[in-house]
Amino acid sequence: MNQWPYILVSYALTLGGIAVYTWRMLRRARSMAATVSEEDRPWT
Amino acid sequence: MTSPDTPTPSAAGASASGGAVRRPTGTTFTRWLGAAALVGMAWLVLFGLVLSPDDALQKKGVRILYIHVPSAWLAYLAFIVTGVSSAAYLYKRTRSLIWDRIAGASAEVGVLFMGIALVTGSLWGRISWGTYWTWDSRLTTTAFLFITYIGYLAVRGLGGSHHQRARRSAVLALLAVLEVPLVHFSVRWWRPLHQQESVAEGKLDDLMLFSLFVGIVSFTLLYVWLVLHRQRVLSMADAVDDKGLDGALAARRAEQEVSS
Amino acid sequence: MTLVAVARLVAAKDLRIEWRSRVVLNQVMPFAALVMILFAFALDNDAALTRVAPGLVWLAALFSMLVVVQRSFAVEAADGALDALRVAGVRSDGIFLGKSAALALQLAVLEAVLLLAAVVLYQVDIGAGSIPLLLVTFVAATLGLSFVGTLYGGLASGASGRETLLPLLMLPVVAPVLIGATRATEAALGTNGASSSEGWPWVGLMVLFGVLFGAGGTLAFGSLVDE
Amino acid sequence: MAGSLEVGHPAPVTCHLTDAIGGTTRVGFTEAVSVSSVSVAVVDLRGVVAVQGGFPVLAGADLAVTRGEIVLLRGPNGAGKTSLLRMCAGLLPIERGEASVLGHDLTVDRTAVRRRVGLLGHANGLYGDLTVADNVAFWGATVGASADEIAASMRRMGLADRLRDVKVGALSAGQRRRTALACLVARRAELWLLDEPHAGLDAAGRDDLDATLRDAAASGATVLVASHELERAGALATRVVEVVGGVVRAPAAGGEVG
Repeated sequence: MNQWPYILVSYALTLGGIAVYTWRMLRRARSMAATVSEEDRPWT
Repeated sequence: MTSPDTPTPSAAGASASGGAVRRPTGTTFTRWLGAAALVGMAWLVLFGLVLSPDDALQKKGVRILYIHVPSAWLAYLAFIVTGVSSAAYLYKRTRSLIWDRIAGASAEVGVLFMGIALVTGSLWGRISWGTYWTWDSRLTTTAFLFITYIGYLAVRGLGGSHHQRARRSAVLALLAVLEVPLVHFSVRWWRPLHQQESVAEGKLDDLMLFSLFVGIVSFTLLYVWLVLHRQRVLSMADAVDDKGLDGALAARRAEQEVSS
Repeated sequence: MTLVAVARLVAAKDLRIEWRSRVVLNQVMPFAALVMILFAFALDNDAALTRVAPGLVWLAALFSMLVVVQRSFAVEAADGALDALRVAGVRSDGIFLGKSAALALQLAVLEAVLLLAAVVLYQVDIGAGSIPLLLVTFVAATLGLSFVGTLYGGLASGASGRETLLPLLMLPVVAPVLIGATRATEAALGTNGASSSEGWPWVGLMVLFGVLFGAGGTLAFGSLVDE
Repeated sequence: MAGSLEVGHPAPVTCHLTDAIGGTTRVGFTEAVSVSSVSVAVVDLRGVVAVQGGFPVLAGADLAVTRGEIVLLRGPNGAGKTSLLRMCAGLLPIERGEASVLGHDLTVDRTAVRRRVGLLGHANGLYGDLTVADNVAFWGATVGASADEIAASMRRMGLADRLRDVKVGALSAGQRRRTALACLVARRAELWLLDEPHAGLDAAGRDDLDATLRDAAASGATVLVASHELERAGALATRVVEVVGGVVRAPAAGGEVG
């Protein structure tokens, strides 16, 4: 059995899943930060 | 997720005029954290896909373990964090919405990593055992945990005031803590003879163990990075709700001018 | 009012509703029997049916319970009775225990019918020796199921119109009961050569489950519903 | 009038209402409810904001009601009358402002006040599969009402004979309303919150209702009524306020009734 496809799919799904989640979160962060005032972002 | 009501321009504050905010949820700390996580992940991918030698027992399957083990570990860590911060919210002295947001952020990240762990785990199983799934107690518990926290996230989205949401989901998270050991032990009794898929079983050399260690560390850093950002996004979403309330209140009070 | 008095009042009310409407009797019970018949179509093998009968009984019990739980909270939601209960200051732990008790009774009747259906349809033999374990198993499992059903049924109905959440929230939690009850029933009936001594640890697990969720539900129900 | 007073409010009810506001132990309850001052308003709202589904149903409501008043809330649809009543019953979480009802601070605990108020909302809170008698008995029992009191409440709303064993689901809207009112009477509340109580009732039912409310107020209860039946409810009320845009205000000139 050629094992490489399984391995590549594993890595693709892992990295892809994390990337998609992160990207969507940062996009929401950006759009939301534009509507929220400075004092509602105490970490800045 | 539906987008919240568009807040009034007055609520938007100073940053709105400049358009996009350069670092919406980032700080210097998270920047370093993210960089460290990225370096670790890069090493992990490089080692896992290219450098790693095949394992004597698991052959190439060991390559999946470099990402499977850290994600599974992370998912469990995330749910522990959810449970602890839920308890912290319910405990009167430490009651704060920040615990609720951390619990929510952590559960969301946990579901992501648990999904990854399940998929990579079954792919690994296909290589090593020749089957995608076995009714092993660890696997089964993980699957139940996955579904339970999907339900938890659904309940978080039910609406209500911030504190209503927080209390409801915190109680639910604690009930999940009650559920997990029961599911685990019942499955274990049910199928006592299962294959131990322990990492220690294979003969990993030092570099392989080191890489696994790097994986766990960098995934943990990534987790902290994700939860910090997610929690800040949730905090902004709550703030938008509150600010939206100011605008809505003004509009609501204006109704009387129209009617009289 | 004391906790027990409230629980008794609520349980009596729920049972009276069933007595007057006969919904569980006339609708859920035929449904449960139908599920047992459909299992036979799906498996299409007499020997296999006898072998998996305990599991099918409990699976059918779970499905029927979903319907009963939904009904149990639909009567509260239909005309704002849940709000009225809140305004009446009826303590939520009492509501939880009362509704659980009423649910347990209805469930017990349902399960008895399902077991009877297994005897008739699946050629299951119940010897006299198997009755003690069988009885204890059914009591323990029914209590656990009722607590969990009431707890999550309340959560799902408290959030208006999200009844669809109930199976997603409830079924993963009751998995230990499904496993335990099935194994214990197999042990009691001697299915696949199981001996009845194998059943008692499972009963212990279910009792533990019932105690934990009974206590947890009593504490948590108010937070999940009362908002 | 006098006759119906005796029927609808047997002696224990009157005495319990008086006692509760006075700050002594409530009849029929184990715990003592203490009210700090006799002169304390039954309802005292200051700038109350309440949100439902993201919408501010109450946008800074102020209202002070003293014991024995019958206050009519009027105003257009969606003005916040229903929300105001539900808030007073401890059903709506309070986002901002201060709210004290029967001496309970609702911003701290919304549950303690509940057993002392009676709410008749848009929904009747009845079990359609139970008979009229079952329903009144159940809701009476939740506050520990005796069989006599329960029977009296049913007589009061004209449900004692023909309808008592009919399932609520088979009743007309008006009859259901009567049943809900009977349950409310059996609840022996200190603060009555009624949302469109006249809706669906026939003339006799309205008269029964009005008499019941007057008796309740006379025996020390406080009544808040939201209604569009301005003439009837206005004649009943000792005061009229207007709810508009989620706030409460004195009625516009010429709007004074009664």
